[in-house]
Amino acid sequence: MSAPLLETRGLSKHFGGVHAVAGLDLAMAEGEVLGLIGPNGAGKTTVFNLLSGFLRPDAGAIRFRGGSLLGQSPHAICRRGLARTFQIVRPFPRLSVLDNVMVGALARHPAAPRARAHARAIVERLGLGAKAAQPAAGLTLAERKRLELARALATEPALLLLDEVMAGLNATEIAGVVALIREIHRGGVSILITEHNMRAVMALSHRIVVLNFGEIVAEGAPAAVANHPRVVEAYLGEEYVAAPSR
Amino acid sequence: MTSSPLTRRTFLKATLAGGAIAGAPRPLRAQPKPFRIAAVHPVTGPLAEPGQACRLGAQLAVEAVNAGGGIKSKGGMPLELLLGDTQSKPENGRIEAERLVNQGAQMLLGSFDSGSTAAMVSVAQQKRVPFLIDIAAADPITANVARSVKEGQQKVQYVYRNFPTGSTFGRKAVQYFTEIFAEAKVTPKRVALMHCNDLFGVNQSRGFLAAYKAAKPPWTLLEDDVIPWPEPPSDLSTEVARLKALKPDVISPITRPASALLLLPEIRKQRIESLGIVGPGSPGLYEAGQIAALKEDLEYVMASNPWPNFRSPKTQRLAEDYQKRSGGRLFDTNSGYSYDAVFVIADVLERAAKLDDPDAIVEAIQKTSYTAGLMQYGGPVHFNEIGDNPNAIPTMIQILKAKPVAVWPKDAALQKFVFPRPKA
Amino acid sequence: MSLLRLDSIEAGYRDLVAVHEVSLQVRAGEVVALIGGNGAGKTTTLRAITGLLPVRRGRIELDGERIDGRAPSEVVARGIAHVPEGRQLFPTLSVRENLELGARDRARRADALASVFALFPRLRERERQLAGTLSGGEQQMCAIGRALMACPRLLLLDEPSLGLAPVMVKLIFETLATINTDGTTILLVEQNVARALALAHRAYVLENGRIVLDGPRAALQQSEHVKQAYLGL
Amino acid sequence: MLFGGVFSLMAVGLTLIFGVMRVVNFAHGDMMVWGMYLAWLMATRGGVDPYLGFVVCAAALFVLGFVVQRVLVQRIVDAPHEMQILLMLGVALVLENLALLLFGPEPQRVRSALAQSTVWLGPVFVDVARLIAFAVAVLLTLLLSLFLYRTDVGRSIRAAADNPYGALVIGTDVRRVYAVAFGVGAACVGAAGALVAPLLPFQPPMGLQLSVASFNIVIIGGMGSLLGAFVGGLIVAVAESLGAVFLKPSLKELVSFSLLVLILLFRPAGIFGRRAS
Amino acid sequence: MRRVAIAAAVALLAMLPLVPSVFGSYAVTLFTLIFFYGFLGQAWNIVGGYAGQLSAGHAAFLGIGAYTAALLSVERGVTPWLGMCRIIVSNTEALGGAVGYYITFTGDPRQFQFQDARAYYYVALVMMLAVTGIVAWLERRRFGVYLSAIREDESACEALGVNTFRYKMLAMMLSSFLTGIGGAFYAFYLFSLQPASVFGIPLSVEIIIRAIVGGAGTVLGPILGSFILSPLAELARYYFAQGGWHGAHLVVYGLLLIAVVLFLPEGAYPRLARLFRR
Repeated sequence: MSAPLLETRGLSKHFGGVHAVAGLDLAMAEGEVLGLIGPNGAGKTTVFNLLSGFLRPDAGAIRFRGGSLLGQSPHAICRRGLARTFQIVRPFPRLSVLDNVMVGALARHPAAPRARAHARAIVERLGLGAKAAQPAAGLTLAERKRLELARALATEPALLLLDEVMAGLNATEIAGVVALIREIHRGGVSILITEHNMRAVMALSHRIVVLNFGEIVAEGAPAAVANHPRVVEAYLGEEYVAAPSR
Repeated sequence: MTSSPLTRRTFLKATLAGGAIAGAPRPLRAQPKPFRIAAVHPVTGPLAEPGQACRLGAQLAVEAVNAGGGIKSKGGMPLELLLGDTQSKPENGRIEAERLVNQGAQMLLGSFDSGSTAAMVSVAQQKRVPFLIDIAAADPITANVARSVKEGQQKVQYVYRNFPTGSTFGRKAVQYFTEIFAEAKVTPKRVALMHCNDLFGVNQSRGFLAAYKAAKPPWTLLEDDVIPWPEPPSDLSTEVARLKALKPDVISPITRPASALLLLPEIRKQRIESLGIVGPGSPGLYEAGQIAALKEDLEYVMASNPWPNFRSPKTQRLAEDYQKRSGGRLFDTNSGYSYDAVFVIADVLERAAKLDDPDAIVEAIQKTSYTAGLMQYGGPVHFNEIGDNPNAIPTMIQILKAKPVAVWPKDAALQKFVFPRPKA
Repeated sequence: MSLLRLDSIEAGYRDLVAVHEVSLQVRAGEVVALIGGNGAGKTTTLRAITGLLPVRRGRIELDGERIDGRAPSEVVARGIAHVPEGRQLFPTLSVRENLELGARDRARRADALASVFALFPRLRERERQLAGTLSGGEQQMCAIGRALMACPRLLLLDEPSLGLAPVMVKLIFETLATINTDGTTILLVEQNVARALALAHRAYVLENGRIVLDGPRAALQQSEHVKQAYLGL
Repeated sequence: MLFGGVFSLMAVGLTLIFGVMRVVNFAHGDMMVWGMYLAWLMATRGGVDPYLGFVVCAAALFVLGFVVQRVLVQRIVDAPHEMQILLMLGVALVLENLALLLFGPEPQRVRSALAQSTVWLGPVFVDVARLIAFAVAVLLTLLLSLFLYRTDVGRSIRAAADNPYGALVIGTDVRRVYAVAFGVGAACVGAAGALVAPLLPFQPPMGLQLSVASFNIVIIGGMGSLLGAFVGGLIVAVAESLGAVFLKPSLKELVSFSLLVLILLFRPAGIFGRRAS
Repeated sequence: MRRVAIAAAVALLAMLPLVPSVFGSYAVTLFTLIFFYGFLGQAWNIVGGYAGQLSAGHAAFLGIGAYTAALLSVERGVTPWLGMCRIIVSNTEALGGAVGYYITFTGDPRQFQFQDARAYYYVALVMMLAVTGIVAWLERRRFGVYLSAIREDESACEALGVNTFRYKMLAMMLSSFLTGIGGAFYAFYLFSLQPASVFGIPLSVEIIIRAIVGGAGTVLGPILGSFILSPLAELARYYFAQGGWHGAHLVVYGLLLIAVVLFLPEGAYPRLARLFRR
């Protein structure tokens, strides 16, 4: 196997006395879809914040495309090709949908007209074309989730971190997002996804890492992980619950 | 307290009436059209107090001129004041001057603080409207215009000032200090200068220091230990403690009314022994309200200020009138100089060949030699090549038995000064 | 007669109509569940009942008395207590202060507090602790306790299981059953459909702001539509 | 240093209003000036010593604050932040110039028999008036915290400050709570005004300066934190007098300004502030 | 329609150059100050409106600009035209001791002084239009989009590759630079400079309230605000400043300000834009 796309070694972060992430070793190959699951408070969002530069790890290393991400600011990490979405969607409410996506596009296309054209293409591709000129504040939750995806995608990432993009969506909407993620993956983007909707994450991921109390408790192919006793214990058989964490 | 709300109401009524008289056209007899003067003063904002005094002074003067038959050489033409408010902000000096000129003002009068006065200068020069500065001390206001006329950039100077300049203040104060100390047969070795750290206080203290350096008098100013305070202050105890450490023979403060209310009681409380308090000239040390509030703390305090000539019965009569109309305020520097300015304008108009030509008015201004002023002058009001009145000078006044009294120079004195201050 | 009756109400935010012609009834002593996906209008319906959102059309009656158009303070005074989504506690106030703020009636406050502590012994242990420092489950207890302090006739609950560990969800739902047995009527909004249906006597299914299905618990548990859309089966 | 108590009281009023309504009361200083003038009116017309009269001043300012909130601020609670600032600036302008119209421009000072005397405490002598002002201000701040922590209304105010939506949901009449909170904040600054009226000469235009001083303290102490405002007031007063002793007196104001800049650089949420999450 | 609104505004602006030939010099002065405040409001708008960073210390930049231009001119004979371009280089050493400068009135255009007050009118107009043009241009460019996004959500911006610190800094620099230019104009229009008036908080307030009344973060907001508030101030002064009721006109102005806020709680421009959209 060639050098991994993303690799963490001994990644640790604690808040006060709580070890949110404890010595995490994670590796992802180019083109992979990796599912990161675990019960609430397992440390998934902290991992995302560490990878994307919003938090500084207490210890450990992060390497991405052969270079270290330690000490890099979020915007620099984004420019290196690692984009993320937020669990609680954060659109720019008073900006139009197109301008929202354009903020992402400008990272690759400094000239406004080109960025706008690029943003428009992505908006169309994600099915938000009809709403392009509307302020983002007026979108439904499902549309906001798509917008969140569109913005991240517009930065043309090599790796996309998706934080609970399906939380709060109904079955039809979830199906739509799953299809969309598949399509994005086909376009050559590697994906790291956390999700409470087991069916979706099992269906999407090539490999799954289960996190509990900041540590990896299981790792492997979706089917194998689903039957792992420690995973069943952690989830208490609540696999059909689509409740988002807080 | 003299200005309780009740008398305030009468004051308001009085000024309102004054405004109406001065402001309304008078259709009574077949009089000629009134000559309109724009009177711009800071009647709101931080400088509202002196600004309102200036306005009332000017209003009383206009009433007096009109009651005396107006401008006789122009068929009894009355004067009319158009009132402007700078709100203590320079840019309003300009826009108010413009507005009033637009409403028909043919001359400008104003405006107490040097910033808005300078802003009015541009209106005067650009629109050719003669401007008599009643109060504003900064030297460059007139000097800069005079220079540009001299260098040929401007044809005519439209700006004149009947008020002591900053440098005059300093020079005269040092002179009076020297004379009074000589008369009292003392030579203080430690005169401590204190001042409010605003534009006025800084300029005033600089003028005083410069004049001291130039005059080299026998007494000694503690030049390296000048004590400033932020204006308005919330507490002067540390400043006064520093003063006490200097062991001053004479305390020489440059105050504003608000800071004087803090400074003098603090000096008493900290029990600083000195020959007396003699200021180089500032407000806060003589006003009726200040005397009422400070009482014995202000007794024997001296300050070198422009001052009305109370030996003249005319001044006394007007001062009484002013006190009634203002709800108990004293006729002093601000009301007095604005009052005189209107009379100087009346004198100018009397002599001007014609009134529809600003240059003719300017010509008359330049030939002024007016002697009937209510203020204490060093000679007739006239204007030198810079446009200033060299005879506009301060007088040393002292609070004696809760009344401000002129005590120096000798020919202006109503009483002999008391210095050193008697021990309580 | 029903305790609460919604008669084709319409409510929403600015340009957006979130619920259309929703009609439902809650009889005294019942537990009624309102289920549906996110954005279906469940929270909006609850907010409209409490007066937190204006009702644009239709009417809401409590015990035959019209309550739409009234301020939340009046609605609460009439006997409806609302446990909002996300708990909405006062994080820098103590647990006890949070609870006491829920009381409408000073005279009955001590009794109410005692019964809430009896229901949630955990809250008594944490009485002096700041609400912001509680765990998620404890916060949910505190929020329910705060609502019970008003001694309501009708308790509205918005997603009480949200973000809680399964053990805690179980505990909360057991307590809700007790509360109902003690005589408080409950209208429950819940995404954890299985749990909700296990507790409720009847349920309404809301989709895109409209009621699409309603009936007794058993009927909905058997419904193919519900199974597919919400139970993940 | 002894001004610290009054500084604290003034800042506590501001931080209370901000903490509850997220409205920056730009008319705070002008409300204080009105407190001073009311004390002056009572002293000159009724012979009431300001150390008693402050109660009336506080009550009057409570009404003013209550009305301002009910009639004006309540209408634009949902408008952008800057519009609220604008509104309060309008209120400040009206208050300042009404004072000018009614009371005239001269600096005033209330004479209290107490303001004249001093006592010696060891090596330093202390103004009795300042000592009283300090003591009363600290007492009032304590009373305020008793009010906020021990009464139902006070608890509602803290609850609404903590989570307005939560307060609404449990049936609190949030509008009334807001008006009471604004009133209490105004009452604090009114009392502060009355307490310093014998110490500090006042004029109508002083309001802005006092507002800015309050903002500095509140930012240093932490926006919305009562303890922060209280301690901030003391810190600023101490820093200013220390600055005056060790630096040129003219730099006194620079001291609190530098303190502000330092705080903004190193603890942007203030000493006792919590970062907004 | 947004376009209609802009077209109407442009048409109105196009008429402005004609003002001096139609109206008297009072109107010219009034408009000059409206333009001046429109200019400063627009400069503030970049940081305060678009980037959402409320900056009350703006007057400090105006002050530094004005002082530098004046000092260069008064003490070194450097033309303010040049001074305007190098304002950003502040002369702190000279500033420290400065307590008020008075500028010699020369009427020499090379000294940025004009015998004819109309010249200031055109300079102020051009300044206002130029800065508005710059802002309108930037609004559709990367810079403008980034600033608006920063106002809405800073950390979301970071996640999308925006160096928020850098753009806030750039906005601040541009805004300060423009404000400094305003300062130079101020000094040579009013012929004097004093720290108390130039550096004061009241001036910051004057600048900011206009932009807010018009609508912060919109292209035409600051100008609209200036056109609304300056005439209101003049009206209040015209009708209420005579007679003995000192301060009555400011009470009235304060009440007008309150009324404006209550009736236009989002600012004038958004309301106007909606009117046109209907």
